[in-house]
Amino acid sequence: MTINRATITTSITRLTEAMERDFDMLNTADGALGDGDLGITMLRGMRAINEDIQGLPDDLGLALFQCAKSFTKSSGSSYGTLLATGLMAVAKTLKGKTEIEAAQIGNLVSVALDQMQARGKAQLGGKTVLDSLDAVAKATYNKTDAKDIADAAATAVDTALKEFRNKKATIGRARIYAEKSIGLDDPGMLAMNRIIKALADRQGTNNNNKTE
Amino acid sequence: MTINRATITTSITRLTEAMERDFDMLNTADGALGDGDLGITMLRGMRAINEDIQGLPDDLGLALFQCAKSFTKSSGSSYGTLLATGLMAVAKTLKGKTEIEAAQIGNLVSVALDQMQARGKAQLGGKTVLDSLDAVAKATYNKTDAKDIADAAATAVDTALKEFRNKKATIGRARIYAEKSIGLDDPGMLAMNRIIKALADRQGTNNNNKTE
Amino acid sequence: MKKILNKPENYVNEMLDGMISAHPEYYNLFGDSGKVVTRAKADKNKKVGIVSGGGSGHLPVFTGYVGRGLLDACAIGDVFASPSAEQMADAIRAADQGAGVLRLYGNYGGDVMNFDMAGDLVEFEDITCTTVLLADDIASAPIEERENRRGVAGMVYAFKLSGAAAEEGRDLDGVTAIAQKAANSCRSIGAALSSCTVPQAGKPTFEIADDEMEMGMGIHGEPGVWRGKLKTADQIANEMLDRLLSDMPLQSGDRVSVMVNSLGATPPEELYILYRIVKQRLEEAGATIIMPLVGRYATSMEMSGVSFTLCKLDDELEKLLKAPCDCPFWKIA
Amino acid sequence: MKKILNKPENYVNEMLDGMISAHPEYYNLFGDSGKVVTRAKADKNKKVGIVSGGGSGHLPVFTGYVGRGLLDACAIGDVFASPSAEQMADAIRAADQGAGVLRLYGNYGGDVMNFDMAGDLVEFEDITCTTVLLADDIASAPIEERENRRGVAGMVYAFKLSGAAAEEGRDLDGVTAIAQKAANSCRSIGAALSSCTVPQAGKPTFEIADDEMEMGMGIHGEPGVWRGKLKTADQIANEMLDRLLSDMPLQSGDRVSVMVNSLGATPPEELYILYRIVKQRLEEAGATIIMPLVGRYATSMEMSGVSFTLCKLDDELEKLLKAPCDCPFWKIA
Ligand SMILES: Nc1ncnc2c1ncn2[C@@H]1O[C@H](COP(=O)(O)OP(=O)(O)O)[C@@H](O)[C@H]1O
Ligand SMILES: Nc1ncnc2c1ncn2[C@@H]1O[C@H](COP(=O)(O)OP(=O)(O)O)[C@@H](O)[C@H]1O
Ligand SMILES: [Mg+2]
Ligand SMILES: [Mg+2]
Ligand SMILES: [Mg+2]
Ligand SMILES: [Mg+2]
Repeated sequence: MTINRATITTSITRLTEAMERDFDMLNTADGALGDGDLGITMLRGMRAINEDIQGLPDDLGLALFQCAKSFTKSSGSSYGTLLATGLMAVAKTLKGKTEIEAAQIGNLVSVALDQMQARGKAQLGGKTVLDSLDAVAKATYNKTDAKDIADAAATAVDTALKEFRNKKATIGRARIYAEKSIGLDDPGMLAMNRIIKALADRQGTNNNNKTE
Repeated sequence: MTINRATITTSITRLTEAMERDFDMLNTADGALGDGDLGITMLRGMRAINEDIQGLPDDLGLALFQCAKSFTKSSGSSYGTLLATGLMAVAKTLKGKTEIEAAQIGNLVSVALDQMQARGKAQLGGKTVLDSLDAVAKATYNKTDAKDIADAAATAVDTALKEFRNKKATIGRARIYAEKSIGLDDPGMLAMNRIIKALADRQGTNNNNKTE
Repeated sequence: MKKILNKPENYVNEMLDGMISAHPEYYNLFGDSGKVVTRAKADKNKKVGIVSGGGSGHLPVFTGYVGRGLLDACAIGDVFASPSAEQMADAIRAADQGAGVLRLYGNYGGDVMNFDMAGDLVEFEDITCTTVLLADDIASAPIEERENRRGVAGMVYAFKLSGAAAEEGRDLDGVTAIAQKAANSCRSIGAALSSCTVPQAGKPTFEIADDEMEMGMGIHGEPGVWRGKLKTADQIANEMLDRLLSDMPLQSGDRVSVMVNSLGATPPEELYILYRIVKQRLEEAGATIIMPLVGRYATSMEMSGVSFTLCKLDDELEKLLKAPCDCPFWKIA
Repeated sequence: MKKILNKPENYVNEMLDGMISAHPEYYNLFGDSGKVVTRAKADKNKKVGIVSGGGSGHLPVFTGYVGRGLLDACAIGDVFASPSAEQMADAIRAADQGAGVLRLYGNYGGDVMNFDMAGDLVEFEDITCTTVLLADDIASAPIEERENRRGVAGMVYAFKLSGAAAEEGRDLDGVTAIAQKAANSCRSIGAALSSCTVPQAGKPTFEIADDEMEMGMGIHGEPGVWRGKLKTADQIANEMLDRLLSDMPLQSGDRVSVMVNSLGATPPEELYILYRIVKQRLEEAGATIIMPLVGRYATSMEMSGVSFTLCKLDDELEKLLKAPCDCPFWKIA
């Protein structure tokens, strides 16, 4: 399977639907460990991307750059800026290409992760969105089949959530909750769980902190 | 009976004792219709007068002027300033005299009252200290015997209190309590009741707003 | 509302002590009451002196406004209590440079009696005094009884305008006339959202529910014209302007300065939200706004709420308003 | 704590609207976000630009300090939320006069990411940027992890000192070096008595009992070092100074400026009561106090509490601190 402009527009639609659906859940999760705006950030960002979807270029690099810009304009929330950073990093790699192989996905996730890590100055293992992406990168590394990749990514974000749930938050606003964060999902990891599930077109559960 | 320096020092002592005794009662009465400092004002004023009692001149005018000054220094409360005003007015009349007849008292009260009225720009009948003094002035007018004067003055301040109790306050801080002031004694009238009783050496009751 | 303090009875003296040691280039104590503030550098140039005074708890009013182009001296009492006549007499003595002294202060019974008495005291010392009372709070009495109104934030305009006139070298009558013109040109109204606590009382001056406000309340918690549910910023601003403009109608071409003043706790963010409507309404009335003042100019410690003051200007007042002044709370270069 | 507002989502835009229309001679909006403020009269004289930014709700921080001898432009977000990278990029564009732009702001994760991202965005436009982060809140991390500390009121000194350096015509490296020296020289600590309410949250950020205070609390309600019974003014001042002086010891002969800052509701009366002890302690340490700042310089809307900031000065910084500046909230002639 190859990825082109059409793949991206379909993904945008699925992501927007997922965020409309998970809006409250993400705000609530962020409210418990932060300022409660993560649903707002994601929904505003996806809506902004959607507004420009007609004019999305065929050049995958330019297309993703446009998506990143929508996030940097729509809010100053950490998560939006981190996503924009990742998207821009991928966009740079893809500039000039109108289609790529699914097999490249693992590598692109790593590219995004590196830049996001540089931007946020956070370590892996800190219970953030970075840990979700790291799990995805590792699970999809060397995989070539689109379906295998989708399955592996969807499983990876679930496993990461479960694995980090009982750790202490160390980054961002959640850090100040320290002990209280144990047993609660990091909102950014939860959001990435829903993003990956939507991209992979695998069902995301609606229950925060329940067995999955 | 004549009034001289000794009469004044005895009066000061009696007045100070009365104010030590009525301190709380006057604060409470002023607290209900004002800022609750009338006991403080009177006690501070009397203590300040007492401090200088040794150096009190024989000249009655100068003596009362010194008492007035103690009040103007010790606080800026309306009552202290009004009393000082009254004292200064009397002091001016008595300047150069070392003794006077009791028969002059009614007249001196009127002199004080006039100046206090000018200072406070209030009408008679407004439920203030002026009404107590007005009652005293009227009751002592033309009386010559010291005992008669003391009896008349002591009765007059009681009658005035009773007569005005159920009227509305119209002057000073109490004015803003309007309806609430009905049934409550004006703190300044209450204080003048105690002052006159102490000067007349007639027992003052300790009960605010009770039958007397 | 909680307060940072030591012994309540030392509140005023400690406050003045801190204020003077933070701004020694501006303020000085005078006399032995410990509560009379003068300019640090009184240029003894025979200018008319201007004194004010009243209870503490209203910074920058009163003492804060001692400075060039403003006041010469101030006497303050305990929180919300008049200073004594002797303190006021000291303030007058400090302000006198031989050209007479204007007593300029708010219309409160105790302050009036004491400033009058202070005048009697200094008369013996051959100091000529005049008096102008601020009575700008339209909520405190109807227009027919203007002279009974309380003085609130309009005072600040009167300080500024007469202060500039005195600095210009006008004589006592001239400075007094400007102060009186300023007093006549000002109208104020306040709205309170929460009380403040007088240190020596130890508890809030009044109670008010969490969803309530009081329109027209005085700066010491004197009752206003209504108490009810908290309204929106735009509703509050519109009602306050309705009341001000019906008390002092403006005509097309009028020039007016306006003060949007916090009573203490209300932050500048909220003042600016209110200012939008103030500007709109005054411009709708055809008036030109001159030098709007948005900030904390006359407060009641940590009371939450606002007041609006309109000050109608003519050529003379506009010039005086824009003249330089210099104190830690207000600088015009 | 009650607030005067309209729709919470319009709070920031209405506030800016009012602020700019009250002070059109100082402020202007730039770009189409509606939340980037620039100087009204940007003298395009090739001076280094200085931008700051962060969440709203801290007036005069950030936008209030746009003015001569201070900032050139500011991007603000919703209350206590970072502006977007695009807004910050706009602020940088507005501030650029061809000599480069210093990004000078508080060390908060979201702000750092966005200002970095903004730098990436303007890099394409050939604007050179440098960064200095304020991390002056000693309660937010131990001295060994200084770089993790939050930025609070010390920011105001950094604005002033680097602003004066830019106005003097220093180049980007020179201005950046001054800002970094200022940041290194500042130590702050706060103590909160009551919360504030973020308009869109609609309820106080935290609960605190009527007889409690929290030492070391951050300006958004970040937890401090202890919560307990409200102490006296002198105790509070002494503890805050103990902490500051053990983080940055002073020696005899040192020069230091000190800010005694209200977090919003706390009135100047209380600041002056605290200042007595501040002065006494600094002088006991042998230090000379230069231009103490007592007032509301960096706030959290109607939060009640105070912060102290020490800023150690050398000849160069002292000269820059005393240099002229001009904005509606701070004027030095
Ligand atoms: N410095 C960082 N590095 C990596 N991830 C971060 C960082 N800061 C925040 N995050 C992620 O972002 C999530 C919070 O996003 P968001 O709600 O947008 O933050 P805020 O509202 O504080 O700006 C966190 O749960 C975490 O996963
Ligand atoms: N203008 C006035 N004229 C006459 N009496 C007055 C006047 N104002 C106050 N009083 C009297 O003074 C009393 C209050 O005195 P005080 O407690 O000293 O006032 P405050 O504390 O408000 O200065 C009142 O009860 C009233 O009798
Ligand atoms: Mg958030
Ligand atoms: Mg946020
Ligand atoms: Mg009283
Ligand atoms: Mg009193």
